[in-house]
Amino acid sequence: MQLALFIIFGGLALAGAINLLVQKAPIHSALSLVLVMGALAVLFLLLGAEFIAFIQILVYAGAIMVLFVFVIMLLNAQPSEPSRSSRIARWLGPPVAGLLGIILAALVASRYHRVPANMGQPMFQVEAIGNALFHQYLLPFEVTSVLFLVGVAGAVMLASRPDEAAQNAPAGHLAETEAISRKKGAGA
Amino acid sequence: MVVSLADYLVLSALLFALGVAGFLFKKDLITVFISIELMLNGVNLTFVAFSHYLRQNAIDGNLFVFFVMVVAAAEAAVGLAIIIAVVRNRNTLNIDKMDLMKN
Amino acid sequence: MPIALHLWLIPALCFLGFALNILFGRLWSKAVAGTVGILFPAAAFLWALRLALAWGGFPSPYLESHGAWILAGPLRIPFSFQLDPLSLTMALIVTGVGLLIHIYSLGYMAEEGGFYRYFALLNLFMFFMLMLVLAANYLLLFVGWEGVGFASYMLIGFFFRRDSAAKAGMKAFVVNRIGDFGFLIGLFYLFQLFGGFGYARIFPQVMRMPAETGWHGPLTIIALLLFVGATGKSAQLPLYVWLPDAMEGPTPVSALIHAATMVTAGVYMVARSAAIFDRSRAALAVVLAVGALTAIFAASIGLLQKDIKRVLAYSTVSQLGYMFMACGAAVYGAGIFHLMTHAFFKGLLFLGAGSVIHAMHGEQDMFRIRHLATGGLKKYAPVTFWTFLIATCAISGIPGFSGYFSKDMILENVFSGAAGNRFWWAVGAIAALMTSFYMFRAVFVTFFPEGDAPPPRLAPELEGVAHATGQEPAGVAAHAAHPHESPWVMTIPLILLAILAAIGGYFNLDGRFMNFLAPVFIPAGAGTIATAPEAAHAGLLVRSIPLIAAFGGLLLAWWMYRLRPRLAPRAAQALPQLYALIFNKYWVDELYQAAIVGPLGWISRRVLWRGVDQGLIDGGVNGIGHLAQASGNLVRKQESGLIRSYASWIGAGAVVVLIYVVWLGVR
Amino acid sequence: MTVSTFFVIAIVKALVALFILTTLIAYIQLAERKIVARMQSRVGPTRVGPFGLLQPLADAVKFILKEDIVPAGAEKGLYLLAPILSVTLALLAIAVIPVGPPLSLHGWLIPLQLTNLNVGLLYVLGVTSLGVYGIVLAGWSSNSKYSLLGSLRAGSQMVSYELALGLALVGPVLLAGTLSLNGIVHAQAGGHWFLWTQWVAFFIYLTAAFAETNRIPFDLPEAEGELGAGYHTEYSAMKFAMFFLAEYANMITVSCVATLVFLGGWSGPLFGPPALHILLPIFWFCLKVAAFLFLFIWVRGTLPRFRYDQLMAFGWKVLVPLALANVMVTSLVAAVLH
Repeated sequence: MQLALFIIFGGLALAGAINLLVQKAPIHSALSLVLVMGALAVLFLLLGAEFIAFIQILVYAGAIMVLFVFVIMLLNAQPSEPSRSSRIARWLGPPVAGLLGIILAALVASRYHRVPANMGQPMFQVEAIGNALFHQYLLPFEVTSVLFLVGVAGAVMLASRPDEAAQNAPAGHLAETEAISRKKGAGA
Repeated sequence: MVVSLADYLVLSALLFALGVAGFLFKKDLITVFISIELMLNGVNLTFVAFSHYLRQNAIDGNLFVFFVMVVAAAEAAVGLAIIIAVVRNRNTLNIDKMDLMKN
Repeated sequence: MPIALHLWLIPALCFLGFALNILFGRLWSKAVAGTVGILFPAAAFLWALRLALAWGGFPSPYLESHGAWILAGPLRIPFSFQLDPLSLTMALIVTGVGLLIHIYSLGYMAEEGGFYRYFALLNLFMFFMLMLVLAANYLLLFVGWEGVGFASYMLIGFFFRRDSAAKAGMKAFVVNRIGDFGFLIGLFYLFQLFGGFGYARIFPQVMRMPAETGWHGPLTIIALLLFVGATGKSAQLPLYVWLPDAMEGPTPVSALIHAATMVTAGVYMVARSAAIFDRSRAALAVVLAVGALTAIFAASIGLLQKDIKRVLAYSTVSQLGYMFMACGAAVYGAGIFHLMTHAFFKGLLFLGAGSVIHAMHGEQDMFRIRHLATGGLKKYAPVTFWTFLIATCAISGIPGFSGYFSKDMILENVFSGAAGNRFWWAVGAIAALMTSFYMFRAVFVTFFPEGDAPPPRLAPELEGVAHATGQEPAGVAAHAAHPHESPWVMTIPLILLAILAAIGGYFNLDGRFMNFLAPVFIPAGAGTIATAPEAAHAGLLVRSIPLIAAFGGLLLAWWMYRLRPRLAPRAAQALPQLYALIFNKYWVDELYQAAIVGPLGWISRRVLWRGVDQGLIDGGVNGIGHLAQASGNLVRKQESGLIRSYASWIGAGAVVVLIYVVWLGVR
Repeated sequence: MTVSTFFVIAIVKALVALFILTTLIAYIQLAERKIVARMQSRVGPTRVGPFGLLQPLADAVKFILKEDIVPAGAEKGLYLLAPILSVTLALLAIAVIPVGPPLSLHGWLIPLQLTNLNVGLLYVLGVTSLGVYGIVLAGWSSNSKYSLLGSLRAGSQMVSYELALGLALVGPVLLAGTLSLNGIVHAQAGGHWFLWTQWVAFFIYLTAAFAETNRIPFDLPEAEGELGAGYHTEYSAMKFAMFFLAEYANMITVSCVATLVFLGGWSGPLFGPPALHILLPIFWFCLKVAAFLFLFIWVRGTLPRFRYDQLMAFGWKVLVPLALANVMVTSLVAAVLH
């Protein structure tokens, strides 16, 4: 049963990842990644990490990737046009990616294939995670929250136009007009 | 038949490698960014797997995933804002055309 | 549980005044800034007074320490303060005289800009000086020591727009650094010997050491190094040159530097280190000789100065020489006593001079003052005149005034004390005669009517000599013809100081002051060189010599500048070389310039700047830059500007690292 | 329990739930039409069947038989995917909702929910948060301005209010000490509904829930006056019906969650014979959910629509800070009480 689920969802994750690579349009890549994340969430469940599994859905798939999709929509990102490309990436890329995958996989497979399966019942985690977060990992937690705050402020600063503050228009309006103008541009 | 730790690790290694490949081959700024997220996801899987198999359900690995997610969220916010700014200024998403520092 | 005296309050209050004024003074009116500037030193003075009144109610020396200032391994230096008769005396002098000078400044600086800055710096000056005298270890003392150097630099250069003032400030700082260098090495040596800086740690160890006779003993070396510092700070030969130039600061600052703070630091430090000096006959001999030589040397320069403040400056140098003579004769108490009386009368003299300058709208040349103030300045400024006269009497050693008692005691001890020396006694006596002469000369020239004296300019052939020194009167107002008495904020401190200068000597009635100070010095010198102060038994002749010197100088001055006014220029004409030599202060400044500053400048310019800096260092740095540029040009091709290329390189690097890890064999 | 029986029971339960749910949705829709009609002094549908009770059936037939239009220039795959995604996710969320205490039948303990999850509440939040994909993709793939704008609005609205929604639930979770929906209901046993202590959170939750389901007064994404039908302007026939289904399924989900978290779930007075003891909790639960659903309809019949910037400002400047304050106060009180 476990193996079957692992094969199904592991395969799904891999397929999603490959699809991500193959697809031309960014929106398809993004949706492929959502698929990967969903599959990974199931794998997390298999590994007894309920909390992380649903946080994965909630935060990763439900928030971060929504943001990606949103930006893709906003910028009306089309498959990128052919351009002067990197020769180095063309020659160096395949061996690098391939070797990285092969070596890493071989490495972990050879080192960890003897680790016994964990038969312990997964314990109820939310409380344990909360305890660890606010005791053992309090400092990292606070630091990441500061990082997050800075990130949000930075994002607002970067994304807002210089003249936007002067106009003091609701942000949504501009986003809409922008999206419309891009659609027009794409159509023309 | 049970699933062993090595299976999960191989899977995550492959996901990571695919992320690297996406990073190297995709010309689209957003897709490159998506590839980074894929790499992070691959790593997250190793965290959870290690935590499950090696530490007998310890939650430390899960916490690392939690932190990775926070960082990823912040990174996505800033990164996407940068992408928007870039597109406004240069009107392209093609990563190969972002070479203003050259020449 | 010993009662808490809160010694830290005294410097802290002054610092608070400084901080408030420097932070907010810009926003305040002069009245507020001045009030704040006076309030805090006044509070410090009251606290010191309270401690003095409570004397006997606590153990002496009283020690308190606050926290750890420096913590490094086993070394632990706290903010420790000490109260004993010596530091109490000093604290009272510093706060008391300092306070009067503060009040005086209210009137004197009323029309100057940077009012709040002035008071802030004045408070800072007091703060550092109080740190210096109240410190219970050498390192904290050194903080105050450097601090007064800094504060004096800022104050001397107070009129920083005037080039000469800025230069004088720098000169004071630099000359002080030379002395500080010796002092610092002495401190290192102390630390090496005794493993700490605290008085309570050093002195008991010193007292167990035998007295040294030669030149090589560690205590001798330490004492001499400390004395180098003292010569810098207290303007002794050969480092006295900064003090006369320090006149560039506002006159009350000069008063503060000369009377209460700064220059007395050296004397205080030598007295504080009495235990060390007492065990080195050689060091004491050096101190005595330097003191005596400085006394006569500066006094002789003072004979011919025309600027009233310069006269006073050289007299300070000379009087400091006396104090060191006392220390050199191992009667530190007498030195401190003279320090105290000197604080009174020298503070008074400077404030009086300031009052004169104020009255004459900035004129400092005594002869021109006499010329401008027709009918004699004493008519216009009676209070200034009388207080100035009292101070002159005190400094000259006229019996009954404070200076007489202290100077007399010093000379007596130099003559007959165990560490005394008759030759230096004679030198000191001659210096006393000179002191009396030039001080009364100053009084007669400044305050009395011109009479049939020649016009202010000296004989024409000496004109050039006078100019060579660059001695230009500072900012003479053309309308200086209306001399006037100073406002009451200036005269009241004068009167108070005059009272102190007159009766200050009676503090030591029946040796009371000496006995008060004795606990500091007697144990330090027990069984060594020092003798009790009253051990000096001199003959009648010896005792009368200072008297004769004082009155002799008075009469001589009267004769030369009142009775026979044409005598002085004629004497100058008779011995032009000698006159020029003395008038130009023995060309010491020029000597230093030629012997030290010039070559140093040449070496700095030619060797260090052009050679080492431009050639070696710049060449090296630029060479590295060119190298980097050249190599950058080589690898520039690799920087394609394509993000994916960079990413590929990073990935390739990761693969290489991974292969290396596998090759190592991960365990 | 063997694997095969497990599967059988799971599939049976899922099918039952699906059937009940779709029927329920159809009749909620009818109820809405009736109630709104009454509010507007009309009678509503009456022709099909007695009192128009068969109207939903007729509607379903109509939807199935209508022509299925795919606009030119649409992204076909995504255009198809969007409604399926919407309705699937909306129905998925029901999986962890318990409608009553576990039922004992022939010695087997059958929980009245598809699966009991330790982090049930998190599951509901996670799945509903994915619902935004359906809307966004629909708007994007239709290749129409109205759709795009509608989906942009819907997307930002849902992302914004999801935050307030989640934060509002933190208070009750803090008090209950568990994320399991059963556990939360148990924590409210004896009439200690979290509504009494967490009324601020309740208000926030309710408001955010209206926004999450895109119901009036937050139905900006489909504001007919300016955007046509919003993100599903270009959809017709069965695809349109799926969006419809999804919206009402979401309404039911949020009503169920509100009932479970704030109104004590299935708790209520028990009386009568043992059979009634089994049925009464389910009845109470359905009653409370129905009350919420009525509230949704009632509000639709009464309140006007917000303006877009008002909506965003209200979410970010009122609800989120309020929810944060509520979390802080609750945790403080909880810490003091412990």
